[in-house]
Amino acid sequence: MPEEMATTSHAGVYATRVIERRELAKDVVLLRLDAPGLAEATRPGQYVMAIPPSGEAAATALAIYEAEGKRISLLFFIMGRRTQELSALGSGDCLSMLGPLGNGFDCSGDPRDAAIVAGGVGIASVLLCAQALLRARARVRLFYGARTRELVVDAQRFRDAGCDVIVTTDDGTLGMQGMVTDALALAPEPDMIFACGPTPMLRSVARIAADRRVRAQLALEETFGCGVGACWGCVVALAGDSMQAPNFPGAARGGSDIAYARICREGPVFWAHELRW
Amino acid sequence: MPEEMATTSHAGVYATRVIERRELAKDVVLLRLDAPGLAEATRPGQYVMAIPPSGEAAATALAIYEAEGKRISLLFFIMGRRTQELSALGSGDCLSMLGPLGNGFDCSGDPRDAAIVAGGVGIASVLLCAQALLRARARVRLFYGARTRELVVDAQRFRDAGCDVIVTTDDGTLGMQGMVTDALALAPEPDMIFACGPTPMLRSVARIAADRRVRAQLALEETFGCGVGACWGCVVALAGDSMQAPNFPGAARGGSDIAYARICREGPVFWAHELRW
Amino acid sequence: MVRPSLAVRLGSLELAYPTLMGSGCYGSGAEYAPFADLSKVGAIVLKSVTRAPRLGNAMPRLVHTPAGMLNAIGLQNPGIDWYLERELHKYADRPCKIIGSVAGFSVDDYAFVCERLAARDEIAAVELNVSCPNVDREGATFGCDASLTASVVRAARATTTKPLIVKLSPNVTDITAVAREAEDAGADALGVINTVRGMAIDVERWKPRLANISGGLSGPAIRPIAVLAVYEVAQAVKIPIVGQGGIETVTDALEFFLAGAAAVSIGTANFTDPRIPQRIVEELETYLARRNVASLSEIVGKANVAFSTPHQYEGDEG
Amino acid sequence: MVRPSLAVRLGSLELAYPTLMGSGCYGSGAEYAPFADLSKVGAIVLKSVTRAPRLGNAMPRLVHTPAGMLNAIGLQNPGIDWYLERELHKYADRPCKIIGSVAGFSVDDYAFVCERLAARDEIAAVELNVSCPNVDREGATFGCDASLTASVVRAARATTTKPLIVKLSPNVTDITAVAREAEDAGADALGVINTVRGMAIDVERWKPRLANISGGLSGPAIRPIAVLAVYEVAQAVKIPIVGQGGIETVTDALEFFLAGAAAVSIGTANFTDPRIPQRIVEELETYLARRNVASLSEIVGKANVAFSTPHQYEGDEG
Ligand SMILES: Cc1cc2nc3c(=O)[nH]c(=O)nc-3n(C[C@H](O)[C@H](O)[C@H](O)COP(=O)(O)OP(=O)(O)OC[C@H]3O[C@@H](n4cnc5c(N)ncnc54)[C@H](O)[C@@H]3O)c2cc1C
Ligand SMILES: Cc1cc2nc3c(=O)[nH]c(=O)nc-3n(C[C@H](O)[C@H](O)[C@H](O)COP(=O)(O)OP(=O)(O)OC[C@H]3O[C@@H](n4cnc5c(N)ncnc54)[C@H](O)[C@@H]3O)c2cc1C
Ligand SMILES: Cc1cc2nc3c(=O)[nH]c(=O)nc-3n(C[C@H](O)[C@H](O)[C@H](O)COP(=O)(O)O)c2cc1C
Ligand SMILES: Cc1cc2nc3c(=O)[nH]c(=O)nc-3n(C[C@H](O)[C@H](O)[C@H](O)COP(=O)(O)O)c2cc1C
Ligand code: FES
Ligand code: FES
Repeated sequence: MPEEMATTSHAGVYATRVIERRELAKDVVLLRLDAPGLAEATRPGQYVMAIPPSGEAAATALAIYEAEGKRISLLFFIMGRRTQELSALGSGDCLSMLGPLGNGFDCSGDPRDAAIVAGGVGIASVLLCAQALLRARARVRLFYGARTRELVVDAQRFRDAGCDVIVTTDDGTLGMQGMVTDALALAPEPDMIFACGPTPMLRSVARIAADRRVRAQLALEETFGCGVGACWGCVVALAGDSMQAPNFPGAARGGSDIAYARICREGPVFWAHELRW
Repeated sequence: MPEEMATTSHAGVYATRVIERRELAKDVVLLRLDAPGLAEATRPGQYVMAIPPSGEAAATALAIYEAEGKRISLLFFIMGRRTQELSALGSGDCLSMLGPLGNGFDCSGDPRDAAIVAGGVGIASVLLCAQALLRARARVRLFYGARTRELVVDAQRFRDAGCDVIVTTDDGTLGMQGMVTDALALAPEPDMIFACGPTPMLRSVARIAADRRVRAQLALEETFGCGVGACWGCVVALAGDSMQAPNFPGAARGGSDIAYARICREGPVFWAHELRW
Repeated sequence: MVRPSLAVRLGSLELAYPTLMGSGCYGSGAEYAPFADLSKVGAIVLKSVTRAPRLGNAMPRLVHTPAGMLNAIGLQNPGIDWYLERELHKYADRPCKIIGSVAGFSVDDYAFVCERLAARDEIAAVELNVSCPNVDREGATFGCDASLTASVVRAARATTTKPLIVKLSPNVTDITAVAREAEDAGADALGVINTVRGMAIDVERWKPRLANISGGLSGPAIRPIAVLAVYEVAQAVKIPIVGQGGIETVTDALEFFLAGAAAVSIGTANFTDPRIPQRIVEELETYLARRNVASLSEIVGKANVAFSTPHQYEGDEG
Repeated sequence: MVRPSLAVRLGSLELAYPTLMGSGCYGSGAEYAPFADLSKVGAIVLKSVTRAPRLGNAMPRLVHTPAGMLNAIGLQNPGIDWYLERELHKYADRPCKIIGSVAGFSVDDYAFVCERLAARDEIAAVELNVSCPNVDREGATFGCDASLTASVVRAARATTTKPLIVKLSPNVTDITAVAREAEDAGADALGVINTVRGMAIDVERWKPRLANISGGLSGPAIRPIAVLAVYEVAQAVKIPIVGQGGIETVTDALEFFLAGAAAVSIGTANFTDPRIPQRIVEELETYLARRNVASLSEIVGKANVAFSTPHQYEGDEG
């Protein structure tokens, strides 16, 4: 990613307040929060580290789903203890968080025909990106893959915003049956790809992008520890020619033919060609 | 305690439902629960082991505060993780529990002038006892001690029921300043004492009872593990002549001049003279 | 497909379910009978018994800690004589197997108690709790020394042909060394792990929170420690392993089976909810059926395959 | 009363606050600067550095577990040369002390890195991370062997007069034996404890959840283990102890001080909330003021008094 994107100068600890909690589906929660300061500073593809109100577990990495005025929203799936705890929050409750974090998507460069690929919880990372592209008058196709029908959440939100939405499910209960990358491979070529989802999905996206010589930005999701670059728990291997690039200051540290960059600090968004698959 | 009291034949796992949650004071919560089966079987001085809804910690020992019709209530102070979690329950939520457990107070024998002594959270164990005594037309004086004014909760409930309520606080912010046992020692002699509170308080009650030759029943509170007699984590030393008593079947096991009984199984209520202080 | 089989064998001990109720956590079973279906349990391991009666430690004996608890009961028990005369016959009609647990403070103690206990029909197998101090050697814990452990196992082995389960202490530099010695000395199975030593302090009273100062840590907090111990011991020995330490759900139990345990033991989780053991066997059946596995034994140790990724690097922890 | 003093000394190292930010958990401090006031921190312990650059382990490197986490970073670092040339000067203007951490795979490695690191003014003290495998002895972990630990300490001691903190591994039968040897070999202070070995398994994919298979367990789950280690080590040595393992609140920190730690280290809790270190020092002041204690040093080790109750019995755990 361009270096200027890597600075998160507004990053800080913000005390936010829940103004609405909605269950979009079983075990899928949308929290709308009053977050002055944080909301205004947010760029597409950035995330927060949500501090557990009980103080009893590590903070949780969550994409900033929406950011408008002084408000943001978080969209998350209940996966374990920490998302369980966050799901218990209700209107009026406080939630502190570190943010906005990460470099975010580069929505400049005027893509005319953008493809956004989202798998599972990856959907939470791409709404702001879609909105920015639409504002820049790009055509935006959303390829949205999920395991099953119930896990396709808030697709309408993207349609209302002006995206063409192509849904795939592993079990065929909604949209095309198969993997979201199958749908991408079959579709007419975009001039830029933005993707967020599990690593195997991103690997496919990278392959498709390379085959078609389309530039692709990938938002990676791995288990985070600190979320701020301090623990080196969240690395990704760089392609040989990215290793010494100035935007990966820590990356060359391995001293071998592989170099790792921190997903939380140098990412979470990388150009597909920057990574070694 | 008489042996017949030691059987808890209705004990089982009950799925209850919260019908009301009230905060009686900061960090003091009253949960009213629909608990058919459990409510009807409850005797004064019994408790439940409340299963944490998250399944992530040991069950919590809580006295059955009220039992009427098919409903019970629990009154608890937020002390740590587990009571914190229980305090997050709201109307409609499910709460499973083991109960009713323990032998309970013996309210038979027609005491005419009963003194109930409650310290801190001990208050939750004595309302049903007070009600039973009042129904049997005894005079009931409640000696209620707390650290400070805010921690004197629901005293009015006892007054409304017909008790004389004597309050003490450590800091003198409400009622008499001093320990609740000081108030007991100064008051006219009752013909039976019922007490629940921290062990040092119960030790004083036992001494006062012995001095005045008044019989006293003490409900003990120590950290429980299993709450059902399986782990031997909650013992109390028996007086020499109680060691071989048939109502303490497990107690003689130590094989020394001290014998331990399980508070959860052989208690939580003991006659003061049964214990070695 | 047919219902998956959950039956397991530990030496000659056959269990319908792969779930033992941990020693010291389940009484004799009677205490939990109102709350749990004992016929859905593999076996109950009784509280450890010693040669002489033991009063146990002073109170407090328990402290709740993050995702776990510390206990220092101090092996309170009436001694083997009282136990055999007045207790054991009551356990004969349990709808599941009963395993005796023996603790001692000398090699001779173990042999003495083991012989008497094993002579009884109520007892299907004997577990050796070697997490006790050895009075003959300045209190060194038996289970913290491979050769001491071996002596205990050999002495016990000589007294009985009943299956012997040796329950290993995790408080050692290398648990596999102790495991191998226990196997060589004649153990039929290994319990992995007993509690981890720990302590908590009351910061208002400036005193340890347990009367015994230190205690044994159990519950989910120690699960990662226990899973690794099972994984490593499974590669060091051929005899079956009873995995334990913080099992609360079927997922937790599966971690142990995949690490190499033939059976699991459930202790502290009973204090959370006595329905947990039954829930685990039910969900284990569902899990195996979903994955088309006919028998639990097929998945034992299946995570013992080196992980490999494109950029695997032989590093270490830290 | 006057404001209680929180200043502590570890050998010749003087700290305004008794809180170290644990190695590998706080980067170089810059990463946390937007979220925490570094001037309210005693010292930052840098990520361990080795002689040669290390790529570290493959992903995944982290797993969240009950009340804790497992990590297997694999000591990723650019090696001491790059570190000294291109990194260290950036840390010179931190508003708190900086402690270097050294890891190695031979005694010589430690001496080599220690000498170079200690030559730099940015470094106020050196911590030795001995939880590494020794390549010369079939991978035995230095910190799991008292005499190996002593060799490392002696070699490091010979290279520098800067304060040396030796960070002990809990994965041993007797941590006090290692502690004593480290003291005799010239350590100025002891870090107690590093992470506990553990493992987690992915029950859907039948694979370890860490690429490295095993990892180090940290967080509140290990606190009782750490408190006991500090309590026991404090009675075995005279040099100050830096207590660590699962500290999240002032109460947790107080457990360590009362057990015998002169200072504490905060690692994983920063991942929960970076405001925790500052909150702890503030609440520590309040606590001491409330109890009329003029200086933190007065309460160090104050729980090292045998508990006594009317019916105390010298039993054991279990
Ligand atoms: C930059 C970034 C942004 C993110 N944004 C979002 C977002 O917007 N929305 C969202 O929902 N998520 C998002 N995530 C993912 C989210 O952070 C994780 O899902 C979260 O950490 C879950 O925490 P938890 O404690 O609830 O679950 P955990 O307990 O951490 O569990 C996580 C997963 O591990 C599995 N697991 C646990 N134990 C085992 C076991 N023994 N065997 C096998 N599997 C096991 C669980 O089933 C679950 O799938 C994001 C992640 C990153 C890195
Ligand atoms: C038979 C019986 C009946 C009971 N009935 C009631 C009732 O009706 N209502 C009620 O409110 N309670 C009752 N109790 C007490 C209740 O069970 C306990 O308060 C409960 O276990 C608290 O659980 P917790 O997890 O919330 O707190 P825990 O985490 O278990 O903490 C309990 C106490 O330990 C303290 N503590 C924790 N760590 C430390 C430390 N490091 N240093 C010093 N102190 C520390 C906490 O501050 C707190 O005071 C009863 C107990 C028994 C045995
Ligand atoms: C209160 C308590 C008492 C215990 N008593 C014994 C005992 O007498 N003998 C023994 O071998 N293990 C004893 N244990 C250890 C358990 O059997 C089990 O091995 C350990 O707690 C780890 O498993 P868990 O986390 O499932 O409890 C005891 C554990 C607890 C919590
Ligand atoms: C992600 C991570 C990385 C760590 N890296 C190191 C390290 O490089 N060197 C070291 O001595 N300790 C390392 N540690 C151990 C911590 O410094 C600390 O001693 C341990 O985690 C226990 O404290 P805590 O529970 O407060 O985290 C690491 C811990 C974590 C969680
Ligand atoms: S999560 Fe700690 S460096 Fe990325
Ligand atoms: S709490 Fe287990 S025996 Fe009483």
